[in-house]
Amino acid sequence: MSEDMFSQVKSSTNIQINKQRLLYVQDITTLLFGLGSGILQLESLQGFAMFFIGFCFINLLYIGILCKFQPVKYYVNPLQEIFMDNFVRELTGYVMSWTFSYAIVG
Amino acid sequence: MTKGLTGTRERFQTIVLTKLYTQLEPKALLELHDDLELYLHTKDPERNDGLELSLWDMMFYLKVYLSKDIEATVIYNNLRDKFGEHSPNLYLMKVTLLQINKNDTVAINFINNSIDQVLEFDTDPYSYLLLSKRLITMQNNVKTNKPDDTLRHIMELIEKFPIDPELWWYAGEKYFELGLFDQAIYCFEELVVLMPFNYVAFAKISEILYLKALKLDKKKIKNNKELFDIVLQEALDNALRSVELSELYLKGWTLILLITKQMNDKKQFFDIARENLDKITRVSNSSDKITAEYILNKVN
Amino acid sequence: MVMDGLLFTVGTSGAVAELVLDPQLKYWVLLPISIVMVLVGILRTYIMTLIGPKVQGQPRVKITENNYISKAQGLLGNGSNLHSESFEIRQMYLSQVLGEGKYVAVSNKKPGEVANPFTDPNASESMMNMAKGNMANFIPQTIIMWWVNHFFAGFVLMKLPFPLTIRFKDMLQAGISTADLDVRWVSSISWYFISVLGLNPLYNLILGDSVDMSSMMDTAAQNPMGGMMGPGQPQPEAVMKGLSNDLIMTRHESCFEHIEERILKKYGRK
Amino acid sequence: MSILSKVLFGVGIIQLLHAGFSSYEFHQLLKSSTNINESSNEQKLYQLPNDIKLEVFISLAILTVSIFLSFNKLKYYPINNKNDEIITEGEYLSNIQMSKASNVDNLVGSDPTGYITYLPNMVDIQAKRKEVAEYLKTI
Repeated sequence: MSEDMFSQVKSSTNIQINKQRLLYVQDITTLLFGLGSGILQLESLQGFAMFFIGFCFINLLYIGILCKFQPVKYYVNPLQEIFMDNFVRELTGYVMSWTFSYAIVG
Repeated sequence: MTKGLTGTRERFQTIVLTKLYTQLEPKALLELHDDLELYLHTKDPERNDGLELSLWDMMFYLKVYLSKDIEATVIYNNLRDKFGEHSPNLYLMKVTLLQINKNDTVAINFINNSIDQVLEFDTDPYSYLLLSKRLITMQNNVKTNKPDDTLRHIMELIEKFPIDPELWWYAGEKYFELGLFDQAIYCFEELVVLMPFNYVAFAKISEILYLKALKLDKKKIKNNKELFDIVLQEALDNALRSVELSELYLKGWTLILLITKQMNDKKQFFDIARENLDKITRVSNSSDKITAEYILNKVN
Repeated sequence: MVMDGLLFTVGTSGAVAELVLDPQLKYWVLLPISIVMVLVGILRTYIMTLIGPKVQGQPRVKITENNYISKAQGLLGNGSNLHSESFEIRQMYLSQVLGEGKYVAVSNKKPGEVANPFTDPNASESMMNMAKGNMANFIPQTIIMWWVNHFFAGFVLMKLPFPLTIRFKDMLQAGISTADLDVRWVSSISWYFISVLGLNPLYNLILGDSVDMSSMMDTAAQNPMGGMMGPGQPQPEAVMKGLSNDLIMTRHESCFEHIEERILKKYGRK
Repeated sequence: MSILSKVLFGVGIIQLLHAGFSSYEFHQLLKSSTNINESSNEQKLYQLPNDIKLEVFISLAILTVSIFLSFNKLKYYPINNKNDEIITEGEYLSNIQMSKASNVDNLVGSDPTGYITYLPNMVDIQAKRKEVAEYLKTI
């Protein structure tokens, strides 16, 4: 058993709570950005560009405001958990709301 | 300082989760009872069902403590009509009502019958345990009961339910009362194996080891010196582990302060402990602040 | 649904053929499908709680047996919180007790009731729960799919904002047998597929817990047997014997070994 | 704080819907005005007007602000005496280090393992009632 296994003890309940709050922020912003891009009638590349820019912008905002630029205090490995873990899930959510608003407005 | 609804709800939630109400002295009990009465009758949208039920459970026992028997029976009847009789908490409430309306012997017979007939063969994980615990406490104040009778009862129950933390803690306290420090330490160590991050248990083990060391010191027998150092070192280890798990834990830092005072080569830890106690006086809640200040003055 | 959309393809080379579709089509197809899927998702979570595993009453000796097994596992896992002598005392006692099988649940039945291992309630209970769990995940999907195919088939619903490869054509344009219609014009089943993949964020916002519909479909497909529990379960005695051997062989490592350095590093001079 | 975030959220949603509606109207107009035989690059001339685009981006900005405003600093409520003031460490999220995470209970002054250390199931009901009865007599 490595040394920091004893000293770096993590509280699993707090890890779960932080994940849930991050997921809430990412979900709601991605859906809204999808609606926006549908209203703007963005085509394929522009649409995905808007998703990517919006997703990264929200994550950076999240790290800045809610994690006070110290995501290490709240996430085991921040880069992975904030940017990559929910990426596919948010992408499919974005595609859904994008297609929806594109069809309704179009 | 208006804390509003969330403040009161959070406070009640902590009290009911940690069962603090069983430890309050009468004045605080009365105050808690009135506040809870008020809170339960106000509509709080964020109060979920789980919390609501446990608050009613707490209210039942508050009414029992304050000898408001009729109101307690009303609460029991509401819960029983809603959920039926067969749940651990309702069994316990029924036994409590038997205790207050009739007397302990009737309650003891009720528990014995229900265990022998039903619960031995078909029980959910909690009913058997809770009823047996209540049985032990009732048998405590039966006249013919001697201290080691209680211990024997506890050990029997522990043999049936080896991983119940409360039983081990109760056994540890009883051994400590009888002065058998080693057995008490064995029981509290069980706590630490069951709940690895339980810094309160680590502090408790450290406390008893420290008292054991003091007792050895008084005896002044020749080979006590090494034993004294070993026990003190073990006490320090446990206290350090409890503080490693919880930064602002008052009891942990106080123990380190006292233990390192006895030792001569641990000056660094003495300073760290004093530093953190000082931090507690600045940051923590009022009661911890006062105790921390008192300890710091006493030590310097 | 008669093809009331004006279907007229302009054969311009590069640009996508522009169909003019009746807007009513979208309101009476897109919205119902989405609403139905969200409601079914919510219904499913409540049904899951209803058919969740009930607390199964079992004889006290069985509980004691399980307790001793988890106590041994606890010691194996958290033994590091003890000093070595206290660990060794427990190691000896527990391995001996488990080795003997002292607390194995001898089925002390109620007088007159014979407990037959095959009709043992908890074994069949766990199998039942497994089956119920899978069914609850799988059935709603197939029902909605059939419902969409049956009621909303045979017409072009909308244009996707992003191009797709030809391979998707037969899947997304189910019921529209035109050879050269661009893949971006899709029928309503495509909206079902997109929603299945994309509804998780919406569920999380509405229900507060992320119900993952799409992954459920794969998990159900991956282990159709659902991990057979029941009679095949390892017998308690065997589990106890295994644990007592593990206990004897473990090498104890206490967390107190370098605790002083760790504390100095953590709380020492900053 | 959270009232402001709710109001902003409402404003943002309304603005988004309004932008959506005007974009919808624009595209319906675009469809009906260009007759069939005009080549499609003609359509490219009539771009979505800039004010609608701006409206969409502004509404998204307002919505983002409202979402981030809905998070307020974590507050802890000491339980021992009611008139203790609220303790806050100025954090929006809860620290995952165990040594920091357990501070919540220390600050609030509660023993998290109270359901064990207070031995709640071992309380002697009769003695407790007697003790409280005597106190009640005194007041």
